[in-house]
Amino acid sequence: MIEMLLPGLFLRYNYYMAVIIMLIGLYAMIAKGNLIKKIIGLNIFQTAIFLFYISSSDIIGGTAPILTSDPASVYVNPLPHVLILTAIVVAVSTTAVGLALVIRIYEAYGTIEEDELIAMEAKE
Amino acid sequence: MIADHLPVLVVVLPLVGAFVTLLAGWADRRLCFPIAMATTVIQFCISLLILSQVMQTGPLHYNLGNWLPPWGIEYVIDQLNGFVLVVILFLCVLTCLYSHRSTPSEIDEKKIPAFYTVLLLLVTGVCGIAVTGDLFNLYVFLEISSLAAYALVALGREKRSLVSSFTYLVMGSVSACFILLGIGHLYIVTGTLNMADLARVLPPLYGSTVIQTAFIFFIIGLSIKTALFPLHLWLPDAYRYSPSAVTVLLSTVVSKIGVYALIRILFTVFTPAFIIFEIPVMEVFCWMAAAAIIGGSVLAISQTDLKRMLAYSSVSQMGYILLGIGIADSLAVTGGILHILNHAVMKGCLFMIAGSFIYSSGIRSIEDLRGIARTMPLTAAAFVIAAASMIGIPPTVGFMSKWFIALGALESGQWIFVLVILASSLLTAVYFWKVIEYMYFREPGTVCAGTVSTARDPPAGMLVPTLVLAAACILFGIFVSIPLEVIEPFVTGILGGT
Amino acid sequence: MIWEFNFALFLFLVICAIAAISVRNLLSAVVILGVYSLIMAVLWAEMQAVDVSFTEAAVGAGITTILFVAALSRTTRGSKD
Amino acid sequence: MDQPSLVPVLAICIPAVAAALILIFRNHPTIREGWTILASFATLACVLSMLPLVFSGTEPYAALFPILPGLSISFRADAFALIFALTSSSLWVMNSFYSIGYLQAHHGKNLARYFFCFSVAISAALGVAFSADLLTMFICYEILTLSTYPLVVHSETEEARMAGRKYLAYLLTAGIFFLLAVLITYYLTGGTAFAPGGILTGHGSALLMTILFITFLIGFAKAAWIPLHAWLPSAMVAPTPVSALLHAVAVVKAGVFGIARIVFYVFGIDMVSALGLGLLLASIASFTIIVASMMALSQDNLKKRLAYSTISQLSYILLGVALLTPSGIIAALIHIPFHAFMKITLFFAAGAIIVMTGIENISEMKGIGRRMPITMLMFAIGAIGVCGLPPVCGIITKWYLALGAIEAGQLVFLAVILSSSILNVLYFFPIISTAFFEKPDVDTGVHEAPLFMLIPLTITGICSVLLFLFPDWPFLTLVTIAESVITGSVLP
Amino acid sequence: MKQDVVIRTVCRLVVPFIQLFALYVIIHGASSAGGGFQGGVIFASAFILVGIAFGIADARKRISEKMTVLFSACGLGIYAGIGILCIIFGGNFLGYSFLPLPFPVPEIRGLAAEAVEIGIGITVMAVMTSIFYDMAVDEEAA
Repeated sequence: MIEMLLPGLFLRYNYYMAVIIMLIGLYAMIAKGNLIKKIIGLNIFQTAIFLFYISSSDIIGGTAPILTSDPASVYVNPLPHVLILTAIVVAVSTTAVGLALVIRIYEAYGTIEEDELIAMEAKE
Repeated sequence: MIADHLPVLVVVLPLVGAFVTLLAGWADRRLCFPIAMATTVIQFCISLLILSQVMQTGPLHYNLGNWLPPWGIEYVIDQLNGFVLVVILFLCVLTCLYSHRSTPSEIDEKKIPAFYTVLLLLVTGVCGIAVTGDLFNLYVFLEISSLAAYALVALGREKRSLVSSFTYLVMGSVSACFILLGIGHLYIVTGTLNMADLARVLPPLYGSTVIQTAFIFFIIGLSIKTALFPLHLWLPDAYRYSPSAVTVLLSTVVSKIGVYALIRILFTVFTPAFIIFEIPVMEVFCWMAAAAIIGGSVLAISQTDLKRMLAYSSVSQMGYILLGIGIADSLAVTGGILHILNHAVMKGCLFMIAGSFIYSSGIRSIEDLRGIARTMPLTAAAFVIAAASMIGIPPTVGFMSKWFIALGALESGQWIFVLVILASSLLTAVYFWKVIEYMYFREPGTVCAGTVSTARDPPAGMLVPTLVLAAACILFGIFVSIPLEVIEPFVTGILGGT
Repeated sequence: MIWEFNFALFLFLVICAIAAISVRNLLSAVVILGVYSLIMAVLWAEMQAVDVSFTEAAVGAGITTILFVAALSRTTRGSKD
Repeated sequence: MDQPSLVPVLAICIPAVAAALILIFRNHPTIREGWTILASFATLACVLSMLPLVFSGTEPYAALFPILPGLSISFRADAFALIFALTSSSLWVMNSFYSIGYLQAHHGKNLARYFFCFSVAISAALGVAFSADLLTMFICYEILTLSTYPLVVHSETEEARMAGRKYLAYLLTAGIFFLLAVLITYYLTGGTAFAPGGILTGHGSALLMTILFITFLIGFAKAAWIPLHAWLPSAMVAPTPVSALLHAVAVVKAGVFGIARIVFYVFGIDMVSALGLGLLLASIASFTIIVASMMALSQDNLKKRLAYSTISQLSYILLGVALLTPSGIIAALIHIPFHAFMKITLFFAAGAIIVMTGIENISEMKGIGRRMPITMLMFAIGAIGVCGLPPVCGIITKWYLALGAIEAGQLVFLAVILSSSILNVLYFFPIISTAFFEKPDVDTGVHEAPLFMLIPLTITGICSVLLFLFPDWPFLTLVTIAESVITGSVLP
Repeated sequence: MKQDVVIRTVCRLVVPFIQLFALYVIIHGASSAGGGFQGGVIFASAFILVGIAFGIADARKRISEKMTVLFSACGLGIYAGIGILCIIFGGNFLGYSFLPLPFPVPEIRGLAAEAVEIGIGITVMAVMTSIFYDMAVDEEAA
């Protein structure tokens, strides 16, 4: 049974890894009370999705999709790479906006812990 | 010559406008508003041209960089996005006008250039979502508009706006991640990102679990974006604490574009054949929408803050749109799409009014509005019209979309949703009537008597957009055939004859 | 590619991810996140995605980390969880 | 026979335009009230101008614009509609004068809002009358509800607000049922236009039709049938002209008018009788007649007693409709204007008493007939009419109603009519005897109400008598035409 | 950190090389690994490095906040300008092959793509730097 599953498992294990990391990131976003931790979780979540994409385009034995003189070389699918480049831009922008917000929240409230923020808001 | 390039101009123009605004703000802050205003007005004209072209010649296709699809990015405009584009740009123009007078009291003077820049970036994002025919491009524009929206929410002077913006950011990013995952799944299976291409390639693959997973990811992601009932938690705070003009934008433009994306993905990418017959997701979807309608209304009744009440009412009204889509009957879908226009008009008007109250009197709480109709008669009258429309009293726009959705529900034999729609009209009446009673039939309270008696209708810059929207509430209710002319070809196209 | 090597990288990746979200000192967490990004970049280079890997190294491990550190310098380093 | 004509639309627009003008001149009392008077006369003239056409058998018809296939905003001035429209517009003239007099003495604030809403309400009432399809009727019906709400809470006291909430809660909920019924009708038939003989025949099972009928009945809660009547007595906190509007001119009449429209023009007499729905409606009506009369007996507040009397009288109309016989139909339709004239006289008199003496309770009205002889004389005329005694028009209704009951072979309803007449006498005659024959505690001399109030109430009182003497013009003629149209579709 | 001689010296040495490398990455974006975005980020990291090692004030001397705004607008102008030029010469937006240059079509495509990459690079550099400024500087101090 296990022997039958193994090849498939190894062929696709990077997908499973991506899912595991995604879940770790999602967990941090939901369960962690520290705002910086939430953003770290967001980063992990996003990179895991990128990993997922890159894995999908990976062909065993392919070369990087850079122009070479050899027309016979097998390229890996370059489109996901272009997409991920864009997605990385988006991710870093999100992180930057998030961090800027965290800084201003800290200036306004003096804390970046979610529970303390809720307590302070309830008091007002 | 230019006429062929309108689809791309409508996206590039605000992007250029945003940076011109930024530069102009550097020279003189007063230049920002005219530039932003001019940009949105031109865009609105462009969108009208596009719509008329679409109505005459059928869907427009535009290939960026002359690359043919599916390799290049394609912009496709059919009746649906033509319609949505016109609606959101109409609201953008009015909001921009409104913001000229409303923002200086709510945003630091120094941040005005930033405000208009980000506003135009937001417009870029939503227009991009509206015109693109490429899934990944849709994701990118979705993120551009979301990032702009986070920044706009955070511009509020109250410090709680920061926290609500952060919550919005986290929720929005999670939803974007889900959408990205959904796109990834589709791409892995089909190798294409072009929507029309996907619709062609997908049918044989409908049984595949990967496709179904992708679909679920899309549904979750877009449900968060559109704040479908149990996932709406970010919405009330974001609406409550952002500056008035931003609230108007969020409630009309941003939420509507989310719904548009949902419709596009449900009906163009996955086609009705999948969503109705392959997996029974629409049934679940309808129940969630029904829960949103009732839940949103009940929560709205219990609010004491006007903007927050309107925010919960938005949750409820988005339920209407999604219910119309979820029933997937041609009449109901027509009603749902019509409600995009209607809700944008009504809710835009209401949030502008809420902003006017804050501007003229600083009053946010419903109870403090006692007797304000005497000193702000025009604003209060506009409120009554928009509220009547929300309740669905004819001959306002709100009535027409409810009529269609209910008729669609009847036609597909789902009586229970007819009752939900009608019952929620009553709940809506309860919370709006509370406000109207306070405004018209009570003496000013002791606490706010002074502010109420010195309040005046806001300056023309804020009053005119409000009144235009209030008038639109009635005009579109009477001349409902105008938007229907646009919507019906689309619905017929995707669902067969009406 | 050598799958054992890949697998080891993946394990590292998971460990880094877990560490980044569980360390209480935020500065450490951020640095671990940088390491995580670098490992990710290596993995992608291994998967023939050179340009993405390059970007991740510059952006994920570089700029993002700097932004985090800058943010930390203006807030606080401690975290309750 | 239809004749394209914009006159019905014009009749609806005049009050609406007047409303706008009132709003513009809100700070100039004389001009503002001038518009009201002017508009009321213009509207009356407009409605009257359609009479000759209708007498000759043509029906002015205006289809404004289609919304969807089968759905349009359209108006038709048939004989049936004119009965209601003529009642409303003629009484509006009286009510305008009376309002000016009354509000100068009482509740003298927010007058612009008052006259504005009043005009809108009249416009909506005319809309209900002239509407040629269900959707138009629904729209006007809802506008009527909303525009009368500010009138009910006019005094802005907590009691008034409570009454207003109750008013809205009942009527908006009912409106929802109405909408549901309209939706179902449209869904079943693909259209909503009224047609004599009904449009629903052959479009659904007996059960569905019964449910639909009941939904419509609930939808017309404005008809105030028990148990959906509670809003009416509590709305009595409103100023008296508003009560007159609610009871006589527009609101409750819109309810019964609507039910009559539905029975005759949507379901059709054939279907209603085949399904036994007439019996259902007749039972509800009878129950309401008797119970409301008994409730009226126990009220000491004059306006409340009048309110219960209205509830009872409205069900006369419903009973006439439910009998489904020619005489029953005549009774029902003729009672719409007759009751309006009598009841408005009663309310005007009650209002005059409140303005001049501040007395609202019957037990305090000893000898008031000596102090306000004309007012109380008119009150007596109204009361006699409602009881169904000559020489006031009320007896004509009772006569036809009794005939109708005999035609239908339902003698039990004859008994209901007779016993209700006795109850009417029981609750009205004590008022008259108290007013005229008991000695007042303090005699303060004769103080009639100001002319602005006295003249309208005298006119309506005299009209009530005149309608008995000369019932043919215009109402009985109109009713006969309407009846022949309705029954003509059944018995060609 | 400002007192650390080693860091300051290394920075002074490294910054020109980073910038050169960034330019290389930008220019070679179309035909090899890299591109406007990566290059822009690397270029920005040079300024950020200066900011960290010598203090923000020093970095500001090299590129002020207003300059970042100007640069980002210019970069965008290049991008949008080339796109619109293509429209003017009869192509679609960014349809490079329609540009009337005296070269064969693939070369034109390459050149125009380079220009666009440079535009993107400038914008990214400017935006990244300004984000860093915003985050690392107290508003009161600025």
